[in-house]
Amino acid sequence: MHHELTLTAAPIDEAALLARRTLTAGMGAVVYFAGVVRGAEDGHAIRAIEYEAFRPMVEHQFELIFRQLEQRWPVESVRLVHRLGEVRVGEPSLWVEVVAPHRGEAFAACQFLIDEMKRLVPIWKKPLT
Amino acid sequence: MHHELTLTAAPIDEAALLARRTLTAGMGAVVYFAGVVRGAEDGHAIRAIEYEAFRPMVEHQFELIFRQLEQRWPVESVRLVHRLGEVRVGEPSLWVEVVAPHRGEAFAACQFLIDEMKRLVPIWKKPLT
Amino acid sequence: MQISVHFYSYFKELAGCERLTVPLPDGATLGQLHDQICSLHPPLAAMRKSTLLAVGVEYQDRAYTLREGEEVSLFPPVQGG
Amino acid sequence: MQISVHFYSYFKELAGCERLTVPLPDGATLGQLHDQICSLHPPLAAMRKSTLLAVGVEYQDRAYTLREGEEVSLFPPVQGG
Repeated sequence: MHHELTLTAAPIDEAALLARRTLTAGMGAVVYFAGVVRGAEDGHAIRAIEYEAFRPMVEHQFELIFRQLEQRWPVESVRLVHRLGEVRVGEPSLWVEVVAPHRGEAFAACQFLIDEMKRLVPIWKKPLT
Repeated sequence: MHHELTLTAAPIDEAALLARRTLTAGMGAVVYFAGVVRGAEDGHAIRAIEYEAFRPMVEHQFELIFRQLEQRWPVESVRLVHRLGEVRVGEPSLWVEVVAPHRGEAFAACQFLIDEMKRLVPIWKKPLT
Repeated sequence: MQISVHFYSYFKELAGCERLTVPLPDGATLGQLHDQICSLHPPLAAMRKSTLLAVGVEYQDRAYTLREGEEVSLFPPVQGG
Repeated sequence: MQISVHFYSYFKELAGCERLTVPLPDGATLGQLHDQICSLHPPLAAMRKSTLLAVGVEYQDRAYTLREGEEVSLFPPVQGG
């Protein structure tokens, strides 16, 4: 399984990521998820979220999750981008792409990846008002 | 809920669709699905699939599905594009975008939409070798 | 009454036509129409179980009572996506 | 032995530092280190139940036996996405 992890302070360029998509002739399903910073956190208006990461552990934990994903579903490719630092309201902080033969496994793998990230990957957020 | 249905013989321009995305400050999740024509159908190599539709009924059945989706999840926007006519291997025949406050509802609504489409919307395919 | 019938997908090949008009007694049901079409076009009878029936743009079941001028569609399971 | 401890997210504010070095007897466990840190920094004791413990880049439980030179991290529940 091809996998690509990017942790970046720069805005996520979804169009550029899309343009770099590759899939072989057996792949029939691509699922994307974009997680966008909402304008309120716990009922209070915010202007941005600041993301902090323990980077070496983020990379290692994602490796472990990718390995599990690969064992459970016939996924050809996973790309994941997470922004760090300040992300303004309306901008994506997370972007995920999963390429698989069929849609059931693409959806399941994408949701597994995000659920496991939220459980295990050491990234934290701080709302900025 | 905003909804947009496009049935088209032209290739699906995912980058252009992405560029037209709109979401309000309460929306935190966007799920995309691209269904791509695979290189084989029932174990035989193909070069394309030809899609046929009973158009007025396609439009009506999608309307019914959109209405149900709206009743079940707080989705802000759904856009769906389905190609008709000949679609070559490796090209998307279906593109879906669902915008919602949280990822659980965005994933659920997107999968519901595709499942219901596959059950109710009168579109048929013919493999071309 | 006259009922106009449309076929889609490979049902066109099975019926040997895209469209036909069927004379029916007033009060006839969609099921009676389907039976009549199956006896006219035996290859469609073999697909009876998986046939989907619509009147206009709505799915209907066999008990539906047809009215003059309605358009009926017969087709195999749908395959969008 | 000396164990280096890192704090992340609001645990830095609760501890009043990003990093500290704790002297421990050989064979001490991660749980003993955690207890010692909690008694040094009471605001962290209040978060004891939800604290995540890692050695290097792996999560470990309180029974883990520490070795000289290992780096320990303490942090609150993660919130990526």
